[in-house]
Amino acid sequence: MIHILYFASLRDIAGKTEETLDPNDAATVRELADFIGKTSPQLGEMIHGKKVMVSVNQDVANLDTPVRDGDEVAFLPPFSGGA
Amino acid sequence: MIHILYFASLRDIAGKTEETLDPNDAATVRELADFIGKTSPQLGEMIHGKKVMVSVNQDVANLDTPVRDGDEVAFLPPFSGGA
Amino acid sequence: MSSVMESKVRIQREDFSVSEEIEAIKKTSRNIGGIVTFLGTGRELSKGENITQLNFEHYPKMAEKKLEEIRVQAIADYKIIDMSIIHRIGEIDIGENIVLIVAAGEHRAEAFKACEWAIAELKRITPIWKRETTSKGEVWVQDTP
Amino acid sequence: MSSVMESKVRIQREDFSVSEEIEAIKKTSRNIGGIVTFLGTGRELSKGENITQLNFEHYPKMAEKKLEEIRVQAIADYKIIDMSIIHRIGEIDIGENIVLIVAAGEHRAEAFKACEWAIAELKRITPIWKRETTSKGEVWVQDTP
Repeated sequence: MIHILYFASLRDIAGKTEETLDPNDAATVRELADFIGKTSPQLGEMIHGKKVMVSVNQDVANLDTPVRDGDEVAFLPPFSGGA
Repeated sequence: MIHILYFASLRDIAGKTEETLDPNDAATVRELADFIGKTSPQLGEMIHGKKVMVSVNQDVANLDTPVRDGDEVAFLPPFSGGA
Repeated sequence: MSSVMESKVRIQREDFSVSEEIEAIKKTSRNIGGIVTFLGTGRELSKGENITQLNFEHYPKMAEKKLEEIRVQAIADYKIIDMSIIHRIGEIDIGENIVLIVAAGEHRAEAFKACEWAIAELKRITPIWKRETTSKGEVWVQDTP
Repeated sequence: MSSVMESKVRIQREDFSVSEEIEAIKKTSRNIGGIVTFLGTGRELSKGENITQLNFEHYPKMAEKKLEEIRVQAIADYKIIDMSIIHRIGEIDIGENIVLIVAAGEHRAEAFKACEWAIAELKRITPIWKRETTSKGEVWVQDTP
């Protein structure tokens, strides 16, 4: 399974903290965004429109980055750490 | 009396920490330097050559600054505070 | 000193002691002459709103990895002796410590540069998010100056 | 906290606590968001010589006056909220604290600038002198980088 994480404001938009996806349903981050867009059109648009950052296994990724069974994909809104 | 202070390396050169001078013997820092030069030619030269800073009553002064009874005149080698 | 103190980059709920972090970094070398620290604290005012509380969240593992990247690059690029970076998460009140960067160098110039670069880089690349609570409710901060 | 802690510029023989000085300055305002500190410490190496001890001397009254001038000008010129400056005198061992400047601002940019300016200005105008003890003897330092 592909493990998907939502942080901060994206968690409020997605209405969940995490979910899992069958790796047969998405081979890239782009396809994964299509899948997410089915249940949350707003989130799908934000990912496609590059309003959020994506990481795969804690490394910064892009829409073309492949996703595989066991991967951890996270959607990251603009950072605001550091006081 | 005029109160004269020597700090750091100047104390080693003058061979003393402080001394007093009759105000009738010097009306300016320049004349005070002449007086000091009689007992310590090296120190007199350093003051005239502006190798050391002079203060009168804790304010930065110069060779023309007048000195009066009750004044505190200090000779200050280059500063080296601040680690 | 607890074992937690031994790590030079940390994300933690509990407060930290600036003095203890400085003493820890001093142990790296007897040739440290200048230590510059940046301490970020909770401000009451943000864009005209009165803040009553802050809440920080991070992406575990990735955030720590980014802090360590910043530390390593700061040491290499600015020729400093060592750096430590600590960021708190969870609920933080006004006036409380949020983030600390300690940059230790032989001289002060490189320590100032490294410290200022590190906090800017932290804000840029580290997956940490701030939520502000005001009288109007709670909001995730999407941009910081 | 002792009454000595209440003064924002001090020259003293005893060590200071960075954490305590930061907590003292935090009390100035609930709007402090960035605190930059510079801590100068005793380095072992100076121009290739191994230092065994440092000794600082100051011109009482004039030195304190200069530190207060620096503090007031830093607050005015850099629009920071507050600053404290502490310098130790007497015998100081390698690794020990010598000087601390704390610059507290609403944001970090002005605090960095004020802190860096203040330590440079301290070295330039404050009547404090350093004597280094090496295997070759004791020498008053006449120039510092």
